[in-house]
Amino acid sequence: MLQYYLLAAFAALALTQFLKSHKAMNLVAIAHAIACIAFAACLQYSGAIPVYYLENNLYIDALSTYEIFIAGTIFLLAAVYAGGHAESLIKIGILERKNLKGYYLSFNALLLFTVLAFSSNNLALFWIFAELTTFFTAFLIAILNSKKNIDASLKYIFVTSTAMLFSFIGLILLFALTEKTLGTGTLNWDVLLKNAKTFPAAPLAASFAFMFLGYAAKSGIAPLHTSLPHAYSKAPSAVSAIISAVMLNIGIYGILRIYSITRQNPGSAATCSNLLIAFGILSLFIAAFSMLQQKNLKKLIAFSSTEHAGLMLIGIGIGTPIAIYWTLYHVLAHSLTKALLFLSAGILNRQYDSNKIENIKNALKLQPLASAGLILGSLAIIGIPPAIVFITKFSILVQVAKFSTILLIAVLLLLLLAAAGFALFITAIFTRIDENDVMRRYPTPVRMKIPVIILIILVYGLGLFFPQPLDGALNSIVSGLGF
Amino acid sequence: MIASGLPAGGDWIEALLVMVLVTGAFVVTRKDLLSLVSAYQLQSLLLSVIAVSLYLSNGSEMLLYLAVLTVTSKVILIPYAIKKIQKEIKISRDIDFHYLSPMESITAMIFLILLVYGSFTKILRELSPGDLFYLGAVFGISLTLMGMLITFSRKKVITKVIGYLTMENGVLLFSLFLTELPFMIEVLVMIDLFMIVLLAAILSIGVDSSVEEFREKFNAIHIPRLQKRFEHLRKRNGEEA
Amino acid sequence: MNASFLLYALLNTVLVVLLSPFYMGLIKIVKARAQGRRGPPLLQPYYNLSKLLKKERIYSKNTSAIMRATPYINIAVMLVASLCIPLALIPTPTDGIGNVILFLYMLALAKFFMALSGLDAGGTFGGMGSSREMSISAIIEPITIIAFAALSFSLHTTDFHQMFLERAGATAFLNPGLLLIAIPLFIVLIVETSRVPVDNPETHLELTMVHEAMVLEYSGRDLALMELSHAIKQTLYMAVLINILLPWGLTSELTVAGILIAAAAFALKAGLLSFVTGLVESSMAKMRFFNLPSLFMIAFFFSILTIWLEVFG
Amino acid sequence: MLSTAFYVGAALLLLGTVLPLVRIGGDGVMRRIALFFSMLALLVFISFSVFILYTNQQVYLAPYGIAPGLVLSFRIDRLAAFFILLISVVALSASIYSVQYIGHWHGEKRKNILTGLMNLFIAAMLFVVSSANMFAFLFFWEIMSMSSFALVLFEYEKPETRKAGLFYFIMTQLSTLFLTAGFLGLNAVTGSFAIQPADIGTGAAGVVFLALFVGFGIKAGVIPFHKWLPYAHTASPSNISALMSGVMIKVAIYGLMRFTLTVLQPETWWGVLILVAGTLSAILGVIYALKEHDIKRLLAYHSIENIGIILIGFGAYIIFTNNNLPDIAMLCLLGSLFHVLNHAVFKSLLFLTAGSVVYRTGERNIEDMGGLVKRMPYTALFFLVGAVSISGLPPFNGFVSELMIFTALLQSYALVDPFMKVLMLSSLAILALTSALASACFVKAFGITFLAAPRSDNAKNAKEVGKYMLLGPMILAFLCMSLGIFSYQIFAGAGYVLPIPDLLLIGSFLAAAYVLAWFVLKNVSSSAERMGETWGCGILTQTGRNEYTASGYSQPIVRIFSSIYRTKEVREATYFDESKSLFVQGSAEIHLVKFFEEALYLPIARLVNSLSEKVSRLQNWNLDTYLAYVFIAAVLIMVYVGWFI
Repeated sequence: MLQYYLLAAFAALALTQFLKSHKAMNLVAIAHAIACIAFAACLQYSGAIPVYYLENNLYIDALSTYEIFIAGTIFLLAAVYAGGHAESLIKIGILERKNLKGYYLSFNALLLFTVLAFSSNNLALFWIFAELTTFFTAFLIAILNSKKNIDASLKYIFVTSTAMLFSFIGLILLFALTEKTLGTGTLNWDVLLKNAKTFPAAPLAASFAFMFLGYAAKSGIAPLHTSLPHAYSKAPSAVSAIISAVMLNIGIYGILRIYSITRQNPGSAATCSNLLIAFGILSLFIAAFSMLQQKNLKKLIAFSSTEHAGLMLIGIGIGTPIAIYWTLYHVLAHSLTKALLFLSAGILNRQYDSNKIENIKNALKLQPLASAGLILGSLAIIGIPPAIVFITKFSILVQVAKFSTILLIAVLLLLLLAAAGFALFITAIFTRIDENDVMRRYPTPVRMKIPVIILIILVYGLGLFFPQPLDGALNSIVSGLGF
Repeated sequence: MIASGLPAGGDWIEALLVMVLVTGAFVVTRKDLLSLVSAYQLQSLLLSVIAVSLYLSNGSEMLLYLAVLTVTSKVILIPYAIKKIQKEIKISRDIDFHYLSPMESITAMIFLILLVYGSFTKILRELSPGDLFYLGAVFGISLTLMGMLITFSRKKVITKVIGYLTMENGVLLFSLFLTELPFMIEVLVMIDLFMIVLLAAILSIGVDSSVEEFREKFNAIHIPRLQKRFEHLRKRNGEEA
Repeated sequence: MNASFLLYALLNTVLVVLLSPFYMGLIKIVKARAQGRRGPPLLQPYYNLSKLLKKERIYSKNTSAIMRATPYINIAVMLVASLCIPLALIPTPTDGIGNVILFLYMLALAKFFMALSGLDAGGTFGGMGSSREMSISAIIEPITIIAFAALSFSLHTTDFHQMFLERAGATAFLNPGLLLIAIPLFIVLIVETSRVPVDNPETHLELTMVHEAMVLEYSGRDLALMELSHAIKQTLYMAVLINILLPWGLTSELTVAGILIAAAAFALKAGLLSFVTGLVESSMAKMRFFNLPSLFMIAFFFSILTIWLEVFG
Repeated sequence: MLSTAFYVGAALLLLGTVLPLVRIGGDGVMRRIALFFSMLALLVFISFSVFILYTNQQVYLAPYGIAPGLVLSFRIDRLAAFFILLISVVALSASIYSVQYIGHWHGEKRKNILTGLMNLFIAAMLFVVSSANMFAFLFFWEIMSMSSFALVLFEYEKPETRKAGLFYFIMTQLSTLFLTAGFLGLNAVTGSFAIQPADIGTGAAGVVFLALFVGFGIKAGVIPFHKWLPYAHTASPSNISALMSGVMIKVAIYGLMRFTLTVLQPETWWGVLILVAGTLSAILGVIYALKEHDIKRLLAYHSIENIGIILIGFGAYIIFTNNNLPDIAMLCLLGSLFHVLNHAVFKSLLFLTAGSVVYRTGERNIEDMGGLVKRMPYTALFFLVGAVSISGLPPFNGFVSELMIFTALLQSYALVDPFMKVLMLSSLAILALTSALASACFVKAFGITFLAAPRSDNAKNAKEVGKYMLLGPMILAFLCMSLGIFSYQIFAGAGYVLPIPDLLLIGSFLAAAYVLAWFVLKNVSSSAERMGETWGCGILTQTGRNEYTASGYSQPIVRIFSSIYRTKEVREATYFDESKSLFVQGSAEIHLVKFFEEALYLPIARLVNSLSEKVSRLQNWNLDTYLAYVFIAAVLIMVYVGWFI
């Protein structure tokens, strides 16, 4: 199956290289994303998973399918959105028409490598693909004509890549470990999972700690999240949505995979779990307090990503099957909600040419849909029912409560602060009325509106109606991970 | 497989390891960009020599390939690219230090090596076959941390790139002594690295200079896109002022 | 409810309406004599009432229905409240009509409307009187409640009828706890009937008057009703004090002789209490308004003391 | 059959939520249909709950699994039905009132949003009290909180509204936080979300109770968590204030009662805590109310007071129960519950009529009103009924519930523990003070607002409101009266014969005495009357400026309780010379110190702020710093590897 998808992806890359018009390139990107979704759906329904490719270096199981499906969905919506958004960026000169090709090439490449990363069995291969996604993300951030974008892009590259190097140290440790215990060195996840019990605990935990550091940077865990607020706020909104809703997942995915290995070994499970929870709390803390003072819309949303990554870490760290189940569902919930927020914020960004709190006025009148998207998205992300995040957040908290009362109280308090940060910001921008303001309405293209509407429906619809097939999928993921 | 016990010529390798650290310290303290690149070249060369020495002592061909790969990429290709970019941005010195002065960095390094030594004792005892390998692994991690020190204590992006490369050398050193990864992985990692370094270096053109320098520089380069970017920048700056 | 209760209601109401103005006059005379004056005739309050009934009423242009309705509400409330306090004949307790709280809140209802009527004309005096009256009533309220709580702690009931029954049947008349309660009850009586040192019923000086300021705008039969209500209220409070402290003569049997003796006894005891009140009033100067809380604290102290006696004794 | 009724009602309400939002820019037809639906739904709920109350049965509704392991399920028993009844009754009159009231905003969109959100709010409250498990409870609790948050922000253009909204948001989230902590703690011990008796250890129960008490306390406006209430109730539209103050805070009381009575086994110290908190809220609520001149804020403070009274009853119930005095305890509980209903009725009545006044005069400050009794006679009458009820005067409903609590507290001589007796008596004394102050406050509120001559042109030109805006309050005013007069019969009908006076009897006596007095005087006295000026020491014509002001009115009390109000003087002066002898100019101001704000809220806010500033400073735009963080993280990992593994 993978070969068909790869064919489609390369075709998309090639077509983009040769096509000239924006519309066509955009269509190709949309088609690519649809192919990705179709790929995931086929995998899920054909019952072909788990499946191996390339001498067991690639391995697609239920978790990969799930993540690919989420990535495909977000890319699809982002591609539709980009069609309108990029055009308006060109109009004001911040994006050059001749860079469009680069934009779409990176867009397609990003999706390709994301899918490959999720399909990797070999952890080193995963590392390489993850680094490639970093590369293309950085490229997409830097494509706009502004020194600040270059700055943001550089920050993203440096922080992520340096942290990822430590990750590689972890990989080497792991490899040496397997060489020692199994005879031949391997980084194949399935083998590792099977044999984790026989590994000596201390090196396993150490390798986990190092690998964690890199993936933490990828998923925006404090204190490695620092580049993300810049990256999110400077990138075109379609790209911001992708970084937050997909790149973050890559990091969390990596952590989940390696944690599942250490979890098998009774000597390392507890120490690794403590590490995850400690970083989770730290992320929540930093994010919550940063959000309170935030004056920039996209940065606020960026910190919220750190907050949720922290929550996911805590969920993973608790490590009961139910906690993992809900953390996985939270990944989906977070991706959809975050995409909604970024895409809505993108429309406001086009209207005011700014993300700053003081520049946004009369938003409800000028951009009702984006405002609705932002308000509903904010309510959703802070976990107000009936949004999907409420269910996942609540369920994770249930597990936290069973784990430790103090942790529960800390998490609740920090979530409250984060919610307060959102409330402060949202009320501030939407209550700013200036009767004398003569700003013209930005004619939002339909292509930018459609994804927002779809996302609102998804975010609230999924909160009320749990898709039953997902239950089986999530359960098989959890059991596949050995929890 | 690396044979256990002290390989032949262990002292020789130990000396090489120390020299690697010295080049690292050199990178930490020097202000002259060209000599930084040269130091990096030397460091990479030393690494490949170590790889060859290890090959000589235990005869794993992979090490030889690795040495070749290192020489082509890190001694020739990457330094060439960096030097070219350095010429373009016309700066030759990175004077400013952030957080740590060179002497402080060196001092910090001493403690860091101690820390690494202490931290890895338990783990490496279980994994590494002998004292020399243990030392090599510790030096590898230390070199990585040293590279990290460079990335945050030096202002110019181009220096940071060299810091990043030093880190990567540290990782390489670590892997040389601890185990040997599949060669395919090493190649892919190298390509990855190359792409990222190149992107960072290109982007650094946009940031590594004051506004006045920026104008001269970009007029000289005659890259229309950059020029336009500069115009944009000036407009922004004007607005902000 | 039954015929005997109706009889009680009729008797009690008639008694209270007839007797009340008398004590107003009595206190006035006692005060006058104590100050070396002759004072008005004993029946002067009755004359006043009949005079007022003949006069026309004057209403301010600002006033509303509140002003007109208040006198009737007041008198109605007083009449019903008098059912809570048997003066001479204690009925068989029915329907919780003797409830302490009911009594207090009936009076509060009257006060509420009186205070509103003070505001109704829009004059400064009325407003001031109303404001002061409500302030005083607010701070005396906990004192009253605690005094009644002390009563119910001593007598283990919250119903006046039962309390009086118990006291009437009691063998030991001088209960030390109840003696202590007499002090707060007396202070409550002084406060609720607007007497010196809290208020001065004789003056129409804006600095000192409280109750009189509220009824300043009333005239004719409205004023008559207000004064009668005031007199009834005084009698009721006196009755509480008398029947708790000196329950001689109180009867619960429905015989003509018994009732007559009881009524006479009550008239006598009330006369005595009026005499004491008059003396106290004339021996004191009016207190500054904001010094009143200290007076109330004395009452509070004695009530609490009674309760302590009950709780810890 | 009963469950069908519930479903129909719920469906109608949800339709009422969705319809106005479907055609959001529409002309208001949908809005009227939605309001009609909600009235219909509320009538269904009223009959539904009355039936359950009367027959004393339980209704279970089919659960809906919203996600694996999470179920929304409903069970309505007598307690829930009681709260459904009071929510429905108040919401019904608020809906009727809204038909006209909503008209006074500009823009169809806003009116439609207001209607939709109001219906959602009502539905959420009804679902909260019907919830059979904690998940459902929290689910609808949050919807209730957020819809009311949106409604508080309705007039978002005003800066004060924004502040009120934010304050409300944070407090309401804090409340949810404590509830979540309590629920999850309970769940962690029992493993179940069902609201059913849970036998957990004493210590755990105490902790859970504390969390829930704080959570519900915040929502109910118990001092010291009350600060949001005066802001939020003032900022929101009056029909919403009526709902929030009348019923939303009761939902919190429901939660407290439900969880302490059904789920946990209350201990005596819980009762003491509730009693003390209630006493404090009652007295401070009314004392703060006295100095308010903003009519809606004044009413809001009275809500705090009445919540206090309710809690006094409830706390006393727990204490009496644990001391084996079931009869007195039952009197307390019934008194407390009855006060919940009564307060809902008269407070919504007051808010609706106050809303009418604000609607016509455009003023919220009572100093600018006056004379409205002639201009808005019906509104004045209904407000008066509310004022008399809230002051606890017979024969209206507020009196009955206060009487029940008073009578029960007076009977604390039956307790054994001297400490408890003293506690009960203190509570009793303070309750008495509270209720006297409340009546002083409402003499002020009614007197200054409605009586005498108008104090401003707006008041002078006010007109009576339309029929819907009278019909809504009229229902409530009627309820105030009948709940009071027929209280004895109502309780007897429900199977409780209580030692309380029969107010039907008292009421008839009162009416009889009134008529008698009137009849007698009509026949024996002169009926001549004449109109004149108010006497003003020789001033011939008095204007509104001569009248006693609201500040003047409350001044004696403010002065007596000055230690509670705590004033702060601020003096500024400039001088010509350095030795400060030649005075140029200066100012002196006296402020009321907002004690809880200064001592509790602001320090926390400042702490959070300064922490947040420090944390924000970590994000300093500098790549070097960020890389240093990575470095530190790496070093930490090294330490971790060396130390913990």
